[in-house]
Amino acid sequence: MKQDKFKRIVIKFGIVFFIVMLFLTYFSKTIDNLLLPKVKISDVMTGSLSEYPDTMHTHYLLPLSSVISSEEVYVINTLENGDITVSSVSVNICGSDDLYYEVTSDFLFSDMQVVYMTSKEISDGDRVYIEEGE
Amino acid sequence: MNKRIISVMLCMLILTGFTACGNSATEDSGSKITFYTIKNWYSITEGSSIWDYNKHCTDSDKIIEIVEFETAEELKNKLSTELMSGGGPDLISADCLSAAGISYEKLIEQGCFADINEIIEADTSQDKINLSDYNENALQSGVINGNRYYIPFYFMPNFYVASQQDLEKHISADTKSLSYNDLIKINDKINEEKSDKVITLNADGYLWSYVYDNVDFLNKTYSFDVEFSKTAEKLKELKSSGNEIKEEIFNEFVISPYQIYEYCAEIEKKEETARVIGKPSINTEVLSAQACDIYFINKNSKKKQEIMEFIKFALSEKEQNNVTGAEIEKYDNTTSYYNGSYFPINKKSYKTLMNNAKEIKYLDDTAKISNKSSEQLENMLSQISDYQFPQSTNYMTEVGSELINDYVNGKISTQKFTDSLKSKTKIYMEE
Amino acid sequence: MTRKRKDYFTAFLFILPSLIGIAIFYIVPYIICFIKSLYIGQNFVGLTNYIQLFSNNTFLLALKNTAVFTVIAIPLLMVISFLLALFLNSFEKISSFFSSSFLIPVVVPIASLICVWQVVFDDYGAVNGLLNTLEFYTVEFFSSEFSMVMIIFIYVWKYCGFCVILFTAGLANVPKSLYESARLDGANSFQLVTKVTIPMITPTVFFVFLMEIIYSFKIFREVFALFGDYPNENVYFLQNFINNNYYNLNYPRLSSASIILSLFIIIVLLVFFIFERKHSVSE
Amino acid sequence: MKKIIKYIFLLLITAIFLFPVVFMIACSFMSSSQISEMLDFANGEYKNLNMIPEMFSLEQFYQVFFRRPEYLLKFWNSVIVTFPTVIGQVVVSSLAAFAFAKLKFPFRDKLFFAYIVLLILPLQVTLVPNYIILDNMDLLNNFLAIILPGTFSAFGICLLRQSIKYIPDSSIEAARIDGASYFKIFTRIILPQIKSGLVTLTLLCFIDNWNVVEQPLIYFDNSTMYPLSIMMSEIGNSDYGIIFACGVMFMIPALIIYFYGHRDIDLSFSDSEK
Repeated sequence: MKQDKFKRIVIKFGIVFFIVMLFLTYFSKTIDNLLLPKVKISDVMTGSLSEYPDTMHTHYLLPLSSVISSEEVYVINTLENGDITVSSVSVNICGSDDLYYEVTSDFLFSDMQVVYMTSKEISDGDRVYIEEGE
Repeated sequence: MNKRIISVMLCMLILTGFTACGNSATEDSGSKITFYTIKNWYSITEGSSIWDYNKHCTDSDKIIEIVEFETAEELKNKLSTELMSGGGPDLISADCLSAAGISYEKLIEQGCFADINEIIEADTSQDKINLSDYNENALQSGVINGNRYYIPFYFMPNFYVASQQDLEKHISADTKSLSYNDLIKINDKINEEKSDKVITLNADGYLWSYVYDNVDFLNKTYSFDVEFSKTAEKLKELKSSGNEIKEEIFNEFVISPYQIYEYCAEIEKKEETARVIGKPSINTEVLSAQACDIYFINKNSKKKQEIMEFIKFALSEKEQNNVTGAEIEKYDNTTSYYNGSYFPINKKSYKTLMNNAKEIKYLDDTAKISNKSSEQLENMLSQISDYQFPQSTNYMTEVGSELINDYVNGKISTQKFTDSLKSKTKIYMEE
Repeated sequence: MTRKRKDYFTAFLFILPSLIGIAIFYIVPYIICFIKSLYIGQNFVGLTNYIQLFSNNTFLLALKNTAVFTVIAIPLLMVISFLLALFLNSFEKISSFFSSSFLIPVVVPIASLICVWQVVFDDYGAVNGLLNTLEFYTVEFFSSEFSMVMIIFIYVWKYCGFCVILFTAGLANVPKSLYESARLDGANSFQLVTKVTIPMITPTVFFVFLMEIIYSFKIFREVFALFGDYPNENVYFLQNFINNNYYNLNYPRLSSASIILSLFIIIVLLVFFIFERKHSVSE
Repeated sequence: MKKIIKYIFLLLITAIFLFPVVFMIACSFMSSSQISEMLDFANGEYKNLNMIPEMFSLEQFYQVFFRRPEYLLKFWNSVIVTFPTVIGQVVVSSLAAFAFAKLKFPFRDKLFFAYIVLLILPLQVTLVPNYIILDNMDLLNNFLAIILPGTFSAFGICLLRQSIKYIPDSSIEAARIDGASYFKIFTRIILPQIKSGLVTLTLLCFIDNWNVVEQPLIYFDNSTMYPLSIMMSEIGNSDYGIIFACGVMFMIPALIIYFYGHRDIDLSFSDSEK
């Protein structure tokens, strides 16, 4: 009668709840990373395209696709709780060829990594998921 | 029906079997001295007495075995349960206790710690500790109702350094130590004159130390009288006006003689006379200092003599010279923390430290300290009679901090602030 | 073996598992605690701990507050849940949703409840907002005598559901015939309740009372969460005293205070046991 | 007319009881910024109990499930701690309660009185001695350190004794006459009749052990073994943003048991079999 039907529903709901929790425990990290924008990164290389580089400030070579809106680049930084976020750094371009831009910037350092390809629109301070491999 | 009961029993057994094989065997502590602390807490990091002792120790089973805990909460629970059930670590440091939120004055009251005098008498080795070659007043701070519970390794004087020109307008020349009212007077004058100077940047720290000074934890007295609430009200408004970076009158970050002389050299460079003065306190007649690097010995520890080796090492002239940087040739204020901090208890190294501090040059080897300032400091140091416990006990975190925050944010009135301070302190004291 | 002896043996067998467990985890600790309360450190001091305790006015304050809470909250909860049970009983057909919805408060986790109570009872909370619109002065629930009122409200709110269910069950056991006979000789509804219902449900009353005492010690999780270790003085309970001494590692004082607390309970229970024995119909 | 007033009064009372739960569930759908704004009391103006989220968002649940994986890990710690305790307590208590209620043996009432006193003892009393005992049994840092004391608590016995008492002695005597052993009586007659009492005990015992805080803090060393309830109290004073979502998730298992047996709970203490 009505009472038993209700009890059976509750038991089913209980079992489903525990299975969902098990599933979530197992997959929570992967789901979290799936939801994040996937980015590809490359290390910042110092160097210059022209033969006689001006030694006043260091020149960096960045992949063409990494420079967005003509003077902004996204750089990776990892917070202490392990989250990986991007922050925008302003650069001024002083030359380019078909592969690289030659830029100078006082916020850029050679041990940084720059984002050159992203699956979704990213803005300053967003969390991202770094995809390995070229 | 029976089947269900048996099946329930079975699954109980399986579960117990599954959990019982969990990792549990804590290996027995053997002969090493045990010491509990929080992960990379400064009392075990590079340059601390324990670190030096472990490096100095030749045979390996004499070193201090450090057990690190993830959070203060874990340390607190482990420490309190073990101490109460008669176990616990052999060596217990005061700052670990205050980090864990256990007030050591209550532990002392219950006799959890061993009396060091007894251990010294029982010590038969020839390099027995001779208490007379250490600063008597400082040692006296460790003696509580007749028992010596700790020997402080170092102390920090409660001094400020300021230029006489700033102070003479407000305070007479012969006041040895500031009172809270002096502080308020100076602050009011500064605001009137719109001068670009400010007492100190963390002005709301004074309310904390004022509340703390009004409570005497050992003989359980406290006085939150009408005078207290008047001063507390003014101290509340002491916030530094505006947030532009202003120059501080008082340099309060005073840990070693080198730092004091560095400040004096800076003042003397501006052709002003430097003045060393006691920090604001209730009883302005007495100059005080803070005993630091305090270690207690667990009463039920079976390794008391081994711990004495550690204490002898920490009090030895070589170690005290090394920590206080008594023999450094050049003072560099960026690395002052490692090769020149605290004042030593050991009389010999105290002498070498003070002489060395007089000789060497400051402000990147450009200025020597004037005799007038060095005599002034040495005279003040000799007058220190009250060596206090380090500031933080459980009282401030449990009772004081919440009330002060509400008071400073204006959530409660002064009357309510003093009343609840009185009632909560009464409960805390008599518990 | 005589049949009686065999009965004792089987009864003993039934009790055995719980007896062993209770012995290891409750009786032995209680004895250790009692022994420890006679010692300070390693030396036997006899009753000095207890004498010291009674001269310590924080302990007396705590005892007073606990007594005030027990004397007010437990009968109040008893009366409210009894009236609610009667009220529910007066409905002929009632969906079980209502009677069991009272049990929901027990299920709610404490951590989120604390936020709810803060929103309701804080100096700037909803209640004070209401009071202000009606021009009353704001009631400081967190730092005045009203904090006791607040705790009693939380206690009643949380455990009323369970007591109502116990009482409805007790009321259901009262045979209908008694009501008819009482109504026949002209008892109005009030006399009906006092003369018939109350005497019939004394065993339930005792059980509800027992449950209320057990739960009155569980309420302290909320008190700690709301007020912290050092509440203002009119809400400083014996549990706070014991807990703070636990953190001050003062085991002699902690154990002697707990022994006195358990004596306090034993006396109250004894009174009720005798009361129940005298009045109980069955048995 | 009188009937309507009664119903209104009933609705009012149910509202008072259900308000915190509903408020909590409503808040768990609010954005965490709205929550922290609601819970900060320094800005002076009075709080109203609006339950309508400005911006309905599952942000809190997203935070709880995907940004803090340790929440889920600790959920399973709680399950490991609570389920054996509840099963153990039901089994042990039903056996003992049957003996206390129906079987005659010397010192029965005195022993039961002792059980009740031990049950009401404040936790701090037994915490330190238990620590010593568990240390000797080498059970520290092991889930059993909480399961065993929980299983043998006297709470279940005193609850089930009450519901067993309502079973008429006649049925037991009858079974006794035709030679059934006490164990058979227990399993055949007693257990089916106190099914609702067992459900009530399961619910109450589950809630008690699901919210356990003090014991794990003392008996466990590493924090990876801590159950969910400790994390709940930590969340309480750290980030308010997800407190309500955590609360709702924390409550669901208990609600499942409650909804399963809420009809039984009503009958658990009465003998009339509806």
